Amino acid sequence: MKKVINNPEQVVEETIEGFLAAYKRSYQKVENVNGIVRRDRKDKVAIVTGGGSGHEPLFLGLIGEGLADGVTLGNVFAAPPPTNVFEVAKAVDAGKGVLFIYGNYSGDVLNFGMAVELLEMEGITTNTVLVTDDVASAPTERKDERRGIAGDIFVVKIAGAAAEKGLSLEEVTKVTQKANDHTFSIGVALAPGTIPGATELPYTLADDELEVGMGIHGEPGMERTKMMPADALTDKLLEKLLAESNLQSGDEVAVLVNGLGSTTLMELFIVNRRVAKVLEEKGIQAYDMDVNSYCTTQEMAGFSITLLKLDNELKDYYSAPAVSPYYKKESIGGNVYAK
Amino acid sequence: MKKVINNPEQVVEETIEGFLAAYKRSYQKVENVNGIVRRDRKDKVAIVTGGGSGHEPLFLGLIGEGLADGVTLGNVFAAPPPTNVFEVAKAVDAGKGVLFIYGNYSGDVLNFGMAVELLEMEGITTNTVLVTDDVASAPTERKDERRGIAGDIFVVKIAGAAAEKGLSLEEVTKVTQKANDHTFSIGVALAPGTIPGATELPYTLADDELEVGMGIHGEPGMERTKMMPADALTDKLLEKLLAESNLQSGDEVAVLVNGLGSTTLMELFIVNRRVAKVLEEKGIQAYDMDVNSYCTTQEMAGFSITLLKLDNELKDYYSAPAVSPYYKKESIGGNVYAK
Amino acid sequence: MPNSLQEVQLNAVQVKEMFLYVGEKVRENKPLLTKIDSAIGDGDHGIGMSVGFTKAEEGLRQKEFTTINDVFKTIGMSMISTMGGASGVIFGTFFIGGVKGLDPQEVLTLPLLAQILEGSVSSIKQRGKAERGDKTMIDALEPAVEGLKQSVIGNQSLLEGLKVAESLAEKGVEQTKEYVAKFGRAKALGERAIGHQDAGATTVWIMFTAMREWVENAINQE
Amino acid sequence: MPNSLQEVQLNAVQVKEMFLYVGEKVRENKPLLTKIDSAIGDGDHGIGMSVGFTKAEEGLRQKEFTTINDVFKTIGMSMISTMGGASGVIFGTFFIGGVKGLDPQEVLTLPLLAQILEGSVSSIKQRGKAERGDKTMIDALEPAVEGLKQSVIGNQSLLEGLKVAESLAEKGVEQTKEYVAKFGRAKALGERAIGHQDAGATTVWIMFTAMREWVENAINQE
Ligand SMILES: Nc1ncnc2c1ncn2[C@@H]1O[C@H](COP(=O)(O)OP(=O)(O)O)[C@@H](O)[C@H]1O
Ligand SMILES: Nc1ncnc2c1ncn2[C@@H]1O[C@H](COP(=O)(O)OP(=O)(O)O)[C@@H](O)[C@H]1O
Ligand SMILES: [Mg+2]
Ligand SMILES: [Mg+2]
Ligand SMILES: [Mg+2]
Ligand SMILES: [Mg+2]
Repeated sequence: MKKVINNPEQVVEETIEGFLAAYKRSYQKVENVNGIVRRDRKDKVAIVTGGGSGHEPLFLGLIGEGLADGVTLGNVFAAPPPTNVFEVAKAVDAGKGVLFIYGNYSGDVLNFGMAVELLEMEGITTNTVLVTDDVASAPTERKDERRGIAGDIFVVKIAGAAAEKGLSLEEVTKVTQKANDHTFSIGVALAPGTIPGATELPYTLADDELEVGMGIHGEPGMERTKMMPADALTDKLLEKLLAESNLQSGDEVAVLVNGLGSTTLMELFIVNRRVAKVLEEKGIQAYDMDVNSYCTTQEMAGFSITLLKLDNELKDYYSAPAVSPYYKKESIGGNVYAK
Repeated sequence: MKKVINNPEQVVEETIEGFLAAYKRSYQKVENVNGIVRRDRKDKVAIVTGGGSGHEPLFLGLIGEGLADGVTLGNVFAAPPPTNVFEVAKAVDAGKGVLFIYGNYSGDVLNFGMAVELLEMEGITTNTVLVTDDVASAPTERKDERRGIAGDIFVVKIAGAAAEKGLSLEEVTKVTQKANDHTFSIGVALAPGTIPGATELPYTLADDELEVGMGIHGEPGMERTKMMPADALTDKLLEKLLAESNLQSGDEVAVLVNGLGSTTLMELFIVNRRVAKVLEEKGIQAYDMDVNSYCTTQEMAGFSITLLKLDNELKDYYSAPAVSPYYKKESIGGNVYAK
Repeated sequence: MPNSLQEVQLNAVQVKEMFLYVGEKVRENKPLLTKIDSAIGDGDHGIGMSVGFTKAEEGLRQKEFTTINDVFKTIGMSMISTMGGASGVIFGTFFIGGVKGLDPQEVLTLPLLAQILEGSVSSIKQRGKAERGDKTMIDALEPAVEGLKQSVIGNQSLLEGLKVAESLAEKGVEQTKEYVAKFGRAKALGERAIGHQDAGATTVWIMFTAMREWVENAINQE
Repeated sequence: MPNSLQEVQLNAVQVKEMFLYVGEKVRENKPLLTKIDSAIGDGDHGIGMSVGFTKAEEGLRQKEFTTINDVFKTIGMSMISTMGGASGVIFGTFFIGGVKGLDPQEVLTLPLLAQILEGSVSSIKQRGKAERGDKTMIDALEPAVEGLKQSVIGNQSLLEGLKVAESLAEKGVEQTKEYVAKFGRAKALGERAIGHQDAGATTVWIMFTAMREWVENAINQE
């Protein structure tokens, strides 16, 4: 429970100050609330993402060219209050409307929902796409009740590219919704993360246990099992994802192997190696593979795998440049980090 | 000690496979050894870095445009054998010589040293710059005996830019040596990391303890003290760094706040916030601040601060573009993430 | 305070004092709420409620109050604008939902409290879509408010009404243990949530307990 | 094996068997070596030595050996080309340093062993720059080799020579506890390294113990 902090109640404010100390040339704070926006905003549909803090670099790492224009940050694991959301949306609206993209959690739905009412009163048009990629959180029949986890990254990436291209709010919303519908994730936890200031572990996992389907706030998952080798674990997760996403030989996907906090990049590469192998065996083309810790749960140990099923439209937007300090894609052409 | 691996003895091979599965368009393996090189090598001095694995994204995250041309990877925390080093250097040499950059550890000096002898026999010219940024590892009088830690990143960055500019091996070596002489780091550990396959913690730190100056392989540091707030801890580290680097009001620095593994980006931002404040108070200009986990020690909790004292020459090279999947700088112009 | 228990009514300043005490009690229970929310949620409910009541306290201490409406609104707006999370909106609405459109009131009686909180229940349900049995704070709040209403009909005192509400809230908390969750983070748990009580419902119970204690103490200090 | 202990000498196949046994013993001690290296180093010495001896075993099992030189060279090259770390070069040089330039030898006697390992010591010192008292494997190896040389002068058997070497290596390990480190990861520790023994020196001692055991067993099995 040791953390490098000053005061648990100030972590979000100080995080924003530290972020802006490094990147102030490109970003600025929204006055009075925990929100950050791009400085060079364009005459286009504005993309706003956000949610509880504690998942860094999500969400503040997702603002930038070809990504979101603003983020609204709540306290650790708590949705931002409506006033935050409201102020950020107001700051980035260029008169073309605002698209909200956030994970499907009660708290977020309630707070963003209230903000939407406030924005309507100001005459600002908004749309919302809820990210629902976590296949462990509800069965297929209730797909729209699923939680949003690392899939946020893909969905915001696509939305940012579509908005950058000058599409209308309706059009951006449509392709963003499609991106979400094509995004499937599942996570696994080996050890818990803790909220700053907490003095007890939120749960425990024995030395030989892992939990499949654990949520990114430590919400219990589908199944607790014995530890297994990386390949077997990857196979288990992929089996579920492939069934849910109905990917067929010949299909193309973008892959994200995402670390949850303390799992090393070495481990993520070992997982990615297996993902590549399994996809290849199934004849599924990995258009791009990204291996990083974008959506974390404090120092939780574990990882998630996300598959974005691509069609031509999604592939175009996926391949568009995106630039932020913690997420970058330069225009790519298939399974690469290309220049 | 739970890790997502298959076999402790295969982690490095599988890490490389997983890395190349994601980035094979830009990188390729060196046959028979644990080494990776850029595909688009240029007619210039070749930069080779490397060392023990287990610090990911260091070193494999440092190959790319404006960075290293090849990396040679040893087992976890073990210098690569001479044959590895030899093969990688041979693969990237364009006839203009090879500059080796690695942390000053007995094992690395011995193995790279043996490789240099082998390369001489092949008629390949080499030079070496040892990274010695860790101010906690030896007193000022024995500065050249210091260990290399996160400062590797700055030193390789400068070397890569100088080589990219077409300088001779002697010239690249000279500016790289200067970069090292201008780089000062210090780390702090809150909890240990473990080598894959280890069944016991290498050391323990009590719930209210931290160790100042801990090395990136868990080598004991200068001082074990009680936990303290982030600001006080940052002040303590900075005090040592500022004394060692002899920075004066009006000087410019590049800053790296580097996470050691499980310390969250949130915590690193909180530290960076304080670094910015202290530098500002002292009249020292933060030309750029980078907040990331580039040089890790498995899941160790803690962080390091690195200062690179800039002069005009170093600033030019620092500002040159650098592109790899885990380290990117686009040409910058002062304290920014700029486009 | 009037001498007759039957006639207990609170002015705005007293209502403010009462809710300062409620906030104190909720903050004291932060570890308990954290523990409950950790079992089937994300463990931040105690922190969130603490932040909310701390901000409410700041708001309450900054102003002189003459109407009950203002006290409720100050608390509710503080919560909504600072807490975030599900409980920011839900508990903010607890305070705001019942005074919306209500004429300015200078004294809080049992009937007025029952009326205000009835409005709160319906606002929360409208916003959050949860019904009884969905394993939310509604499971404690709705029965408690029904208890208040019954006490009004039975012509009971504020203190007696609060006692009834407190015990029905407690019962409601107990019942949440039997439910699977239809809202919030516990939803994904399905059957695995059974056996665990709901965090927000627990807060509701703590709040009614604290209100009852404050009124009781106030009467005893007469 | 000859009957007279004084005359014990090993052919290449026996030397290979002996070092297979040494490798086994070093691997058995992996946890101990890990622990020692963790205290003042980075904890990988046991892993490194295991990897080295495993590769050496692969190399040894792949070939028929007729010369002692080849056995030593195979082990040393396996270590240098696979282990990495300080000990890859240092222990690789242990095996290679003494046979470099040596005429092909078909039997290992005590004088030959003393001669080879004397070459190893000087190669290691040349490469690693460490001297006695710097808290490295030199602190066990150099006295052990001096012991072998003394035994040669005293006209003792291979087994007796190894016993002397083993006990001097052990003493050397003990002495490393008193030193601050001049090389390797423990160097930065300064005075804090005192009280801890050196990992590489411990390995040297284990190796001499294993060599002595193997020769002893071989003689007993006669
Ligand atoms: N839709 C809803 N309607 C009523 N109450 C709700 C609803 N969603 C959540 N709650 C209440 O909020 C509590 C959780 O609050 P909190 O932990 O602060 O929020 P979060 O779930 O965002 O972490 C739950 O225990 C439940 O009582
Ligand atoms: N320069 C040197 N000369 C002789 N032996 C050395 C030298 N440097 C290190 N050693 C030996 O190597 C041992 C450490 O080996 P190992 O843990 O495998 O290497 P590393 O320090 O690279 O982790 C030390 O205990 C010491 O005995
Ligand atoms: Mg929450
Ligand atoms: Mg090592
Ligand atoms: Mg919660
Ligand atoms: Mg070691």
